[in-house]
Order: sequence, then structure tokens, then C-alpha cells
Amino acid sequence: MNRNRILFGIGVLAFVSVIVTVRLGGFLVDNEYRQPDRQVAAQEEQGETELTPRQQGIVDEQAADEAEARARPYEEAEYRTVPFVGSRVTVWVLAQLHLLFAAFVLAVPLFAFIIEFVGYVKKEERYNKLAYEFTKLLSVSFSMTATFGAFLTFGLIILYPKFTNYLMHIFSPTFLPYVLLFFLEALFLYSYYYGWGKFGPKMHLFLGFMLNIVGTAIMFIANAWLTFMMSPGRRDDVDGDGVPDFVSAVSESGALLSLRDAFFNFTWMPINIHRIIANVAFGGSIAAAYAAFRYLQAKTDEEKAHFDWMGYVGNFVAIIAFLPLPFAGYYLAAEIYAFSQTLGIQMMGGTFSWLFVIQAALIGNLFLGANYYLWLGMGRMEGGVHFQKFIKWLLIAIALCFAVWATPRYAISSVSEIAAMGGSSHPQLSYLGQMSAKNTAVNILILSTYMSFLLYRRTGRQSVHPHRQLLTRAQAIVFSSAAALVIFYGVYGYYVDAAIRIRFAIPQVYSVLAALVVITVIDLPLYRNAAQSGETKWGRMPAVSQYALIFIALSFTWLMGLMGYVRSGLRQEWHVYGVILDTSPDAYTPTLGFATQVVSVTVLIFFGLLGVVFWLSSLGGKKDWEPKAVADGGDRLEGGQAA
Amino acid sequence: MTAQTRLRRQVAATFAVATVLLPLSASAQVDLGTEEQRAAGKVVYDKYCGQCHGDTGDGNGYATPRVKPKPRDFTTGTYKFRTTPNGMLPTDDDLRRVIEIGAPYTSMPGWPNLTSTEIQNVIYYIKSFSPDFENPDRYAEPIDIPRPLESTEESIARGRVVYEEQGCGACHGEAGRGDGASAPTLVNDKGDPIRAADLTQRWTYRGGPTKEDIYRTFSTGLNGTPMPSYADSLEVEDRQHLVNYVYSLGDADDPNYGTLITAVYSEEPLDLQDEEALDALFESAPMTRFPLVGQITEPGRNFFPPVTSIEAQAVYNRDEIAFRVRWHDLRADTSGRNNPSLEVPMWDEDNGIGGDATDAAGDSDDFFGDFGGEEAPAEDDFFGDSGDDFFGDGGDDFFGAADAGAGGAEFSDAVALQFPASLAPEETPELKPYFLYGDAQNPVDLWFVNLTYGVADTFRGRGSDSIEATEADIVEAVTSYDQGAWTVTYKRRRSSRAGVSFAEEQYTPVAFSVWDGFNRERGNKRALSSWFYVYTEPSAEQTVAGPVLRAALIVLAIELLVVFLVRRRARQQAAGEETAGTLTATEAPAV
Amino acid sequence: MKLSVPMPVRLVLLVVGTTAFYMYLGQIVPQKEAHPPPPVLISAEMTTEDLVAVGAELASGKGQCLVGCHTVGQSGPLRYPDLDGIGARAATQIEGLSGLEYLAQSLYEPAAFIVPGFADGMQPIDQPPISLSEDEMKAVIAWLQSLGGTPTVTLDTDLGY
Amino acid sequence: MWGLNLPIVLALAAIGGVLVWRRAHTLVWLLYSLGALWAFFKFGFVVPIPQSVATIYLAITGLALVAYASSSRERLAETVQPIKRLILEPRYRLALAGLLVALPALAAYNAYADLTMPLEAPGFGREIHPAPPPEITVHDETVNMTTGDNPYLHYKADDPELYGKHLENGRRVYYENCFWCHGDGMGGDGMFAHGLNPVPSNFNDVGTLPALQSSFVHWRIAKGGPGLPGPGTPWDSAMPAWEKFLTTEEMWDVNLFIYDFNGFEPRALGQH
Repeated sequence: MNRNRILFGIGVLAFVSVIVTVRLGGFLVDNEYRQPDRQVAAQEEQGETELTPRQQGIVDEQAADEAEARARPYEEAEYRTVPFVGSRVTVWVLAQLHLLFAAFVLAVPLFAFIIEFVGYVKKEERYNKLAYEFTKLLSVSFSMTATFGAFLTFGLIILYPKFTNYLMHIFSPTFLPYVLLFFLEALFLYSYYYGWGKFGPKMHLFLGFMLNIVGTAIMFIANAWLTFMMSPGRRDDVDGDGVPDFVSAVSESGALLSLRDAFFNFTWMPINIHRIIANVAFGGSIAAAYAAFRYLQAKTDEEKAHFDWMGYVGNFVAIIAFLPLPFAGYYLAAEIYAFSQTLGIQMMGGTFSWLFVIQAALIGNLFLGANYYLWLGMGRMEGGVHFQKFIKWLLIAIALCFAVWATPRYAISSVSEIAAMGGSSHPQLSYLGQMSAKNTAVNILILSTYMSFLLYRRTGRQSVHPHRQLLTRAQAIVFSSAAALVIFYGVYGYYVDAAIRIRFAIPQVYSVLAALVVITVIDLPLYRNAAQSGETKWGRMPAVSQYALIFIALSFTWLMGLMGYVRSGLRQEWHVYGVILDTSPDAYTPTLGFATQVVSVTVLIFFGLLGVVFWLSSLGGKKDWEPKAVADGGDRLEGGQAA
Repeated sequence: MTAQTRLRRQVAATFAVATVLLPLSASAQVDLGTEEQRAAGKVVYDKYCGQCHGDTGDGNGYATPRVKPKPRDFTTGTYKFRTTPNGMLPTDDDLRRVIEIGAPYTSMPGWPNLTSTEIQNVIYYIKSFSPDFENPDRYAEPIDIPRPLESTEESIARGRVVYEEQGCGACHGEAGRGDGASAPTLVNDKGDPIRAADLTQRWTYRGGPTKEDIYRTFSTGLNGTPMPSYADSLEVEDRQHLVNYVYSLGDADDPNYGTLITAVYSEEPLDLQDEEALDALFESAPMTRFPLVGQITEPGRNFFPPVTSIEAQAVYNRDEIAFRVRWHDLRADTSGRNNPSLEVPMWDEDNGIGGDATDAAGDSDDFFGDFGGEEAPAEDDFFGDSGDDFFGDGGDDFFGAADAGAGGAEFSDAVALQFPASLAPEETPELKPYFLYGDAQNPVDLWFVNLTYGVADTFRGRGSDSIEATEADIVEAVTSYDQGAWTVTYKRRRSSRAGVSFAEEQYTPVAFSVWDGFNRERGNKRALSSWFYVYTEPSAEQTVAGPVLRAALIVLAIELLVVFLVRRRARQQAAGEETAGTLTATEAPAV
Repeated sequence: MKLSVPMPVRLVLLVVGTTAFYMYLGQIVPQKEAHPPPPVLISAEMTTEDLVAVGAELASGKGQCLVGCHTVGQSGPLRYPDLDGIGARAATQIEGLSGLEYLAQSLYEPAAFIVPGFADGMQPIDQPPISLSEDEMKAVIAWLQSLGGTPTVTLDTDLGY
Repeated sequence: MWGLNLPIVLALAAIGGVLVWRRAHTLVWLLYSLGALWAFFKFGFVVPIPQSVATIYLAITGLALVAYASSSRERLAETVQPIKRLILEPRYRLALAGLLVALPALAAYNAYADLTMPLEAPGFGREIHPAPPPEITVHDETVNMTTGDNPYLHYKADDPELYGKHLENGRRVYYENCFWCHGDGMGGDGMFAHGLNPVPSNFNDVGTLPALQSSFVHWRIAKGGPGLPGPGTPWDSAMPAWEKFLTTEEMWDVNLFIYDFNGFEPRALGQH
């Protein structure tokens, strides 16, 4: 009943707003030629032939205006402006919002598909249900993505007409495939969503698979546009000397030489990889936030259990995807460096170096939050106290790595501090500000987080494997040798040349990845059919854990906003780096403070819209699996909240 | 400063080692090391030492023409800093000490990163340059350095008597500022001009700042310089008193360089003619010492500025602001000309440059083409390979004993304060003009005093090659020279139309330049500082009570809130338990 | 009865609080605005023709000639002399001064000669607040010459100031 | 040792030891951790670490401690128990009152200390190695910052003798011109370094030369302080624009020499 009332209200509101829009539009159009005094003049003109001098003046002026308008030649605008906020911020916010929703829309099918697949293999209905729960978030988000995409396109065309035109000049052949793919995505998405339970499982899985393929393809095309702006050319070993050369896709005057080079440009692949991984992490965290939101609303134990589990899975997806993200980030950064020393230094040592200290704070918070959630999760199990004693050490490791990662190479310091240090870097701490230390820190962070997960996994379970002691020891040895290797390379890095040191990152990463794989491989048989010392009580989580999930989602979103800024801001005053100069008043690079303000506002808008998406998603489709009572309970609460 | 502290510790440690170990080691023994050790020493020497001391140890490396004092010529076997009697060879530990900590305010740095073995090897290699080290007769036992006496007033007074009796002031000056009557004429045994130490600035002592260092210097003399040994003429005790006196001349081991002049507010009028009132005013203003270094960025490169620091303070009243600066100079040169826009050659070459000069000149020929004007004849001489420098008196040095003899230098002493012509906009407070006389976009104003005339002229600098006299602001100045110390006091109205205004609570960039006419400093050849700041302290008395009280109240309020919440919850819980209600999982933890 | 904050409020607080915290982080790091290098107005290889174009831009922009003072091609009760035809007129204004010299003098020392009928009021435009550089002065002169005359100034011309 | 103030560090460790021995309560541990770290950051280093970094560290510590205290329901209850008792139980009333006075007093003292700190000149952040322009022109020769390289570097393999000559020339140039600021041992500690702000570059630092391409170093040598972009505060840097004094060859030679002297290799082209 409540819902009906709301829907009715929305209908009325929509009707009223249509009328208001039409009226307002008419008023604005008419008003341009109908200022009151002029109207009077015109009316009087009809009646009387004699005009007062004032009236005559008005008529003359009007005629002059018209003549001037006719005489004015048509000019192509280069830029247009938006009052108060300016063109850049407008496009910035629109692009960011479009991207956030798009990332979500691309990511959710990815893991919905995987979860559904797992459910199909395991023949467990609860996975299927979970996948559907995730998919429910999709359709509204899809519309949001499309809406903001349209906003963004209009924004670009209106505010940056000349530059948009230039991009069209380069990329016009890609637009048609893009639109067609978009159409296909809509088709697959809706058939996947509405076809749930109506198609056979294999057909349905195929739809999900195609949805992912098409979605990824769309992203790849769009990535070409934006990476072209950063690196308008392809990497290729033209002269065959083993050193990659830069093949420019455009001439010095900006004319297109090769669409292929423009499309498969220098940073295209790194961005693709980075974005897929980041999207999954982001999507998982948002889905977990949704679960947390529903968990907090839930009244019954079943509902709680369900959403607790969903939050857990979402967070699990987010963290698993998050672990390799720093490496994808390094790859991207390295490619940017390789493309242009100027851009590279700009990024790591220049204007943006402080941005990476903020980034360190965000990532540290993310790791801390993720671990925290896992530790709280031990409370779900009977006998979870057993592993609590490890938390202290994990926490110390994480905090240490966090601190190392947040150590700036050159600290903000007062004049006397600089004098005492003999420069802007501290004799001891500056070691922590270098790449070796930071690589080590992030690897240890990853290991620690995985350790938390392992502990969580075995809380309340007792292995029944015949060689359990041996296997557990093997795990410990693998774990500690990976950690030792990482630390060894980190320390040894200070004793060798930079050229060699840089290569140390690779064995560090590999030893961590290998450790993760080996430990997992051992862990699977070790805890197969493990004896439960107590039951896992889904839904038995303190509320603070759910807020932690939302905090994680928020940090992720903010981080994405920040990284989006640095990627785009790197170009500084260039539209297309080295080719098309931005000559608008917004060409300067704003302060970090301002950028973070814009990011914050964007994030707040996004979460506001997300609230709407969550609410809409929770409206429909419950009766399929949930008992009536639960659905009613949920509705009552949501209705109450909305009212 | 930590570097200084460390230095002092090392000196002390070295001496501890020296005093304990030396008597045991038979120092008269000739120890020239093995072939391998010398070869290993050569590797280190060639990498770190040869560029100044010459690859053949003759003190003639790449850097030699431009540094002062000159790098040691190892072929002579003459060493300044020793624990052995005058004229004798140093011990290995003496050499080691100098290698480890260097000689402050010279181009000899310390080499803390060399290992003990490396240093020993280098010592063996250095010894191989001079045949003296093969002669056992040139070796002597190190002298005994007693524990310093306590610095009582009597001891210092006695030391002063010794100082006067021994005529230390003839070189070091009455007040110890290195301004003795004969200071301008001092040369070492190679004929290179050298300066008597400024005893009031202990941190610049080449041989080290401790009492032991000072005692050692009296007792062993500095070989090759006019500084004799007093081992024979003075009793040990008198030398110890003298140490105390010399030590009392300076008030700090560290220069304690600052970054800020705090201008204090005063209601009093600032009358430059009323000396006493002025002194009283400045009495209340904190004094800050700023480091000065040679201008080596632009032509007129000054590789060895004798003035290494300047002290400054400021006071202001409602309308005016006054600055006082003070620095030490071995002689008041008040007969020549000087101003910031005087043209100077790329650099004044020292003596002994020989063929190298042509090389350097060849590289920079095109640059010199731009120069002309008053110094033109000088250039000709300078680039001729005749070896004559342009002072024409045949003297090898430009410190110019001849100049001194003639009673005045060609260029006068001078000083300048430098301010930006306008303050940076609020959004970019870090923006400043280029610290070397500004640039075209951001000019600077110079308050220049040529000490020959003792009045302030204002110049506007738009870069080193574009300095013009202006009369936009009226700056007054009074000057005085007292026993080696120049004092210049400036005054200007606080507000200015053309230049910078000194508003209250404002940080105004300031930089300093000092010209020592005796060192032929003029134009862009000068000692200068980077940008520092003048802070005009608020005139009203500042109170800390408000913020302190606020902090306390905020914390108290939070505390009370917590106490209130906890108590209230406990009450509710108690009430809840009575009605048998328990908290559900979601409510349990407080968020 | 319960003292706890309602969940939606907590959520909003969490979201706003976290965002605000991150924004605060952004405010405490060093703030720098990086502006693109200013466009090079005058470069060494500019021809007289280029200078005229730059001068025209300067006249209505930085040079402030046409901002409320001078006009081009207007008559009537003007505040300051109209500049139309100045390029031709300049040579005959003061005896002994060529057109170029006259223009240079008018810019560097406006008070030296006041066109009859007008009041003194122009500031030397090589000094603050306008502070045109020497090259910019040349560009302005080139533009002035082009108003009714043939511009002759190049960057190598010595204006005598 | 390691630039630490050993007495302080040992004292803090000793207190920690006592806490272990006495099996201190979680709350005590939390307070100790925060306090000990604060003391460690403030007094534990011979060269004090900058306030800003200490603040970052303490914030992280605080976050971690809160996470620890609330990481399970039992631990949270255990941690806050003493606080609750302090507030609720009548026999601690005096202690509570004491705390209520002591904390504000501490805050007040802190505020007072902040206000009465000696004045300092304002410090401004500065980019140590700002991004170079895409290309530079030195003596009519254009050098691309990304692809440009030291033209003599290849002699190292091809013609060691010629390489040695270039090195020796670089050595001459360095010790005629550079060591006043960058130091005899290239530690950025020459005899004029103490008077300069910013301090001269330290070439011994593993994070400086090896992280830069030789084209970058060439840019810095040729264009000096005046050639820095705005964020590098060109008005402060005393680095001369050496193209005024030196030939192109001399600049490349000294570039070669400073790398060789410190045993570093320039960052290679396109190297990650």
C-alpha cells in the first residue's frame, strides 16, 4: 500500500514537472522578445501613428539590434562557459558520474556471471539467488550510466565544441560500432535480467557471458578516446633496435595519420587492464555497500543472514580484485613514464606527487577496513576467539606498511626542520619514501590481508586432513619465505643501482602471487569437509561491520575519483598531449585542494544517486524467492524511510 | 647545529685518542706504509683529493686557481694543523683529523665516508709526495695538551694581558675580529695572501673550535703562516689563560643562523642622529645571524667572500622602520667607489693561474664580448697570458699589500638590503623575484650604502645586468666602523608607493649583500644571502589566554558529554535489565 | 527511549564525514596551481606586420590605450585625442621629431607635448601599472604607425629610450 | 645508531617490557602504544622528523588502535570496561574529577606551547625535480627530454680511452665550477651549501641521479635555476644556467662525470 502511494506520488510529480518544464521553456523563449516596455511600444505603434520620442527610441533600438543580429557573421565557438562552476568542473563532474555508474554496470555482470556459474557448477540455489540480487542493481544503474553519458556528450559538444569536433575527426569511425554495441548491451542486459529463471541455465549463462563481452568491448572503445588524449601514438619498435619507439598517430598540426595508431595507443592497454580490475573491485564494494544497507534495514534473521552473506561476497570480490590493482597501477604508471619523461615526472615527482600521499591514505584505509571487516567476521563463528590473538600482529604489520606507504619522499616541513634535516628529506625516513620501501609495503599489505582471510576461513573449523599438520606448516613456510623474499628485495634495493632496483619489483610481485596460489592450493584440500567446531552464523555481525563495508565502498569511490583526476590532469594544459592545446580559461591545473573538493562533491552526488538506486532495487522482484513476510517487512521500513 | 656538534665531538674524540695513544707510539719512527698501501691510497687520492691538491700533490689541481686559502702543497711537507712543535712534520693522527673533519669555511671538507683504512692509505700516499717524511729528524713527539683551565674572570683577565703583551692584536685585532693593523698585509710562505682568524667567530676557526684546538694552535703555530708558536715564549699556564681569553671573545660554538628578522614595535621616534636612543631601541630587538656566501651564479663570480655572515635586527614605529646590520671586516675601505651596477669581469683570476687561464678564457670568450665599459682594460690584462694581473703592481695577489700600503683600496666596502619591489599576490605567497638582483618581471629594490659616503642609495634591480639608481624612496642610513665591525642602520617610511610597504604582521622577503672593498668586491662580485624574511611583529600585545581557554573548554565539554552518555546508557541498561530486555546484536556496540 | 541515532542519519553522517575527511586531506597538502606558460606575444623573428597585430591587441588589452582613454575614428567632445590617422600625423606634430620619435616620446614621456585642446593626464606606459616592455612598446608604436601611415618599426629599431 | 636517540628508545622499550611483565590491561597497552609512538617520533631521532610526517604516523596509529580495540565484541567490552568503571563507580569519583581537570589542562598547555613557539620564516613546498619541458634548446641544439641522451655515454663501451678523456674533462669542469655548492664528494654539502635555500642537490643520493635520465640532468645543468618552471621556485635556486659559461661538450662531460663518480647509471630511455 505504501509503495502504491509512493508510485502515485512519483506519477503526480512527473506530471507536474513536465508541465512546469514546458511552461518555463515557453516563458524563456517568449521573454526574449517581450520585455514589458517593448511590448507597450509595439502595441501603441499599431494604434497610433505618432510616437513619443522615447517610444521612437525603443523602436529604433530594437531595429538596430535586429539589424546587428542579421549582420553578425556566423562564428564557430571554440569554448563556451557555464556560469559559476565553469566548463571544466561541469564536464569533470559529469564524466566522473558517468564513469562511476559505468564502472558499476560493467563490473556487476562480471561477478554476477561468475557467481551464477559457481552456483550452476555447485548446484546450489543460493548462489543463483545472490547473482540475481546483484543483477537487480543493474537496470537502474544502466539507465543512470546512459543518462550521464548523454549529459557528458552534450556537455562536451556544448562547452568544448572545437575540441569535441577534433575528437570526432579522429574517432568518427568508432562511433557507430560503439552505439551498436551499446544497443547490444541493452539487449543482453535486459534479457539477462528479465530472463532469469525463464531461460535454461546454459542459455542464461550465455547471455551473461555475452553481456560481459559486449560491455568490455564498449569500455575498450571508450578507453581509446581518452587514452588518445594522453598519448596520441602507438608504441612500436620501428627501427628494429630493440628499443620501442613512439609512432605518432597524428601529424604536428593534429591531422590524423593512422586511426590504428590512435586507437591502439601507448596507454590504451594499461588503462584497459587497470580499469577492468578496478571496476570489479569497485563493483564488489558497491554491491557490498548495498548489502550492508539492506542488512542494517533488515528485521528478520533470514534477511540478515542473506545480506550478511551478500556483503561478505561483495567485499570478498572487491578485495580479491583489489590485491592486483597496485601492480596494474604500476604498469600504467610505468607506461606513462616510458611514453614521456615529462608526464612521468609530472606524475610522480611533480605537481601530483602529493596526490599520491593522499592515495596512500585511501589505500591504507581500504586495507585496514577490509581486514577489520574480516576480523569482525570471525565473530560469526563459534570459537572465533582462537585466532583473535593473531590480529594484533597483523594489525602491526598493516599499520607499519600503511605508514611506510604514506611517508612522503619530501616532507612538508618548516624552515627550521629543513635546516635540521639539511634538506627536505629526513636522513632516515627518506628511505621509506622511496619506491623500494613502498613496493615492499604494498606486497606485505597484500600478504597480511590474505593472512586475515585465511584466519577467517579457518575460524571455527577443524581440518580433518590426514597430513594437516604438515600442510599447515608448509603454508607457514611458503608464507614466511614470500614475506622474507619481499623484504629482502626491498632492503637489497638500496644497495644496488636504480636500473637493477626497478627490476626487483617483479620478483617481489611474483613471490607474493606464487605464495597466494600455493597457499590456496594447499588450503583447499586442507579444509575440505572440515569439521565445524561451531556453526557459522550469518547475520551475527555487529552493525559496525556493515558501516565498515560502506566506508570501504566510499573510499573506493573517492579513490576512483581521485585517480580519474590525476589521469586526466596529468596532461595539464593540453587537450591532446603535445598536439591540441587547451586555450580556455580553465587550462590551468587547479590545486589539489580544489580537485579534492570536486571529487568529494562528485562522490556525494554519486552516493545520493546510489541511495535512489538501492531504494529502487529493493522495491521490486522480491516475491520470487523471499517469503511474503520478509518482503512486507522490508517494504514497511523502506517506505518509512522514504517518507 | 648537528653538523657542528658532531664535528666538535669528533674533534674531542680524536684528541682523546691522540693524547692517550700518541705517547705510546714511537712517533719518531718513519712509517711510510707498504707499496700496496700507498697504491691503495693513490686510488682514493685520485678520486677525492687530486682535483684540489693536484694529481702530483703540488697543490695545483683544477680547483686551485679559484679557492682560497690555497689547497695544501704536499710536496713542501709544511702543515698547519699539528700537535708537533713548530716546523716539524705532523703525526698521522694530525693528518687523519683534518681529513676526517676538514677545515671549516675553507674548500677542504671533511670526509666522514672514508673508512679508517682508506684514510691511513691516503696518509701514506700523501707522505710520499714530500721527501721530508723520509727524514727521521723532521719528526718530533707531539706536544702535551693539558686539560683546559676553568674560565674564571681572573683567568680571562690574565689571558687578556697575555694577548696584549704578545701583540696578538696586531693581526687579530684589538677585539679579536681579525682586523689588526697588519692583517691586510699577511701572506703565507708561498706569497699567497691569508687572513688572520676572526677570533670572535669560533665556528670559522680552521683548526677547530675547542679549547684544545686553540691551545694547540698557540703551542705549535701554523707552519707556513705568520702565526708563530708560543711554546717557547709563553708558560703553559699563560697559554691556558690565553685560551680562556680567546674562547671568551666569541659567545657561541655555532653560528646559529636564523631565517627571520623579527621587527619589534616601538612607540619611540626613530632618530638616526640620536645614537643612544637608537642603541636602546635596538637593544630590545632580537638579533639574527644570516649566512653569506659568494655570488658564483652570475658573472663577477666571487669564490671566496671574506665576510661569511651578517647580523641583522629591526624595529619599527607607527610610520617608520629601521634595520640594523653588522658584520666584520678586517679594514674599513672608505676611499674607493662601489655600486651594485659596476661592471665586473667573469671572475678575478688569482695568481699562479698560468696557462689554465687561457683555457678558461677561451671557453667564455663570446660571453666576455658583452662586457665593456670601465673594466675594459682589466679584461685585456686578464686574458693576456702574461700572468700579470690587472692590478699592475706586479704583486701576485690581489689582496694587494700595495693597496694596503697606499692606504686605501680601489673599491670601498658596501652593504645592501634587498627587498622585492612588490609583494607577491596573496594566492601565490611563495612567489619572489630572483634572489640575484631580481629579473625583468619581478624587480627588486636595493638599499645600498657605499661606506665611503655613508648614505643610502636606492637601486632597482631587474636582473644582474639591469640595475638602475632610483629615487622612488628616501632611505636614510648611518654607519660606523668599530674595531673590525661595521654597523649600518637604515631607516625608511613603512609605506611606500614605489617599493614594498611594511604592514603589521607581514612577512617581507629580505636578502643581504656585503662588499669587502679590500677583496676587490664590487658590482656583482659580492657576498650575498638567499631570501630570508622580516616579520613585523604586531604592535598590540598578543594574548594567549583566548585560544588556551578555548582548547581547554572544548576538551572539557567532550569529556562531560562522554561521562553523561555513559552514565545515561548505564541507567537505561539497568532499567532495561529490570524489564528483562536485552540488547540485540545490532545495537550492542556503540558506533 | 533508545538513545541511538537512526540508521539513515548514521549512514549520512558516515558518508559525509568520510568524504569530508578525505577532502580535508586534500586541503592540508601543499597547494599549487600550475598555470600554462603565458603565450609568447613577441618573439625575436616577428616582422613589422606581426608587431602591428600584437600592438593592436596590446592597445585594447594590457596597454589600456583604448580602455576609456583614446578612440579610433571618433569625433566630438573626446577626453583624449583620437588616434585615427596618427601614423601620418605624427611626423608633423613637433618640428625636429620624426614620426617614430614623436610616437616614442608620446609613449615614454607623455607630458612632453600635449596636443592643443587636451589636458595632460596620460601616464608613461613603460612604468607601472601598465609597464609595457620595450618590445611591447615597439609593437604599440607599429600599430600606431599603421593607423593612417606605413609601419616601419622592427624589433631592432632603437627608440632612443 | 641509525640516527636514533638510543636512551629514549631504550626507555620506551623498557616501559613496554614492564607492561609485558605486569600483563597490562588492553587499555593500558593502547594508551602506551600511542604515547610511546608519540614520544618516539618527537624525541627518538637525532634529526627530529618533521611534524607533518609525525602527524601522519600518529593518525595511522590511532586508526589502527581503534580498529584493534573494536575488532571483536569481547575486546571492545574489555577495553572500555575500565573507562566505564571510572565513570560509573562512585569510589573513582576523585580520579574521574582529576582526569576531567587534567585533560583540559593538557590541551591548554598544548595550545599554549603552539602559540609561544618561536617564530619562523614561512616555508613553502617546492618541487625538487619538476617535470622538464618536452624539449630544450642549448646552444642552438635541440634536445628532446624523452629521447635525448648523453652523446658520449656510448664511448664507455665503444672507446674507453675517449670516454676517459671526456670524464677527465668533466672532472675539470666540476672542480672548477660545481663543488662550491654540490661538494667535493658530491653530497650537496659544498662550502656554500649552508647559505643556500633550496640546498644543492645531493648526487650521492640513490633517489636523485639514478632516477633521472641524463637528458633531465642536462636540462638542469644548461638552464639552471632560472630555467626551472614555477613550482620549482626558480627565484630561489642558485644553480647557474651553465649554458652561459660552458660549452655543450663541457656540460655533457660533467654530466658523465657526476654519474661516473657516484657509480650510478642514468635512467635509460623508456625504462620503467
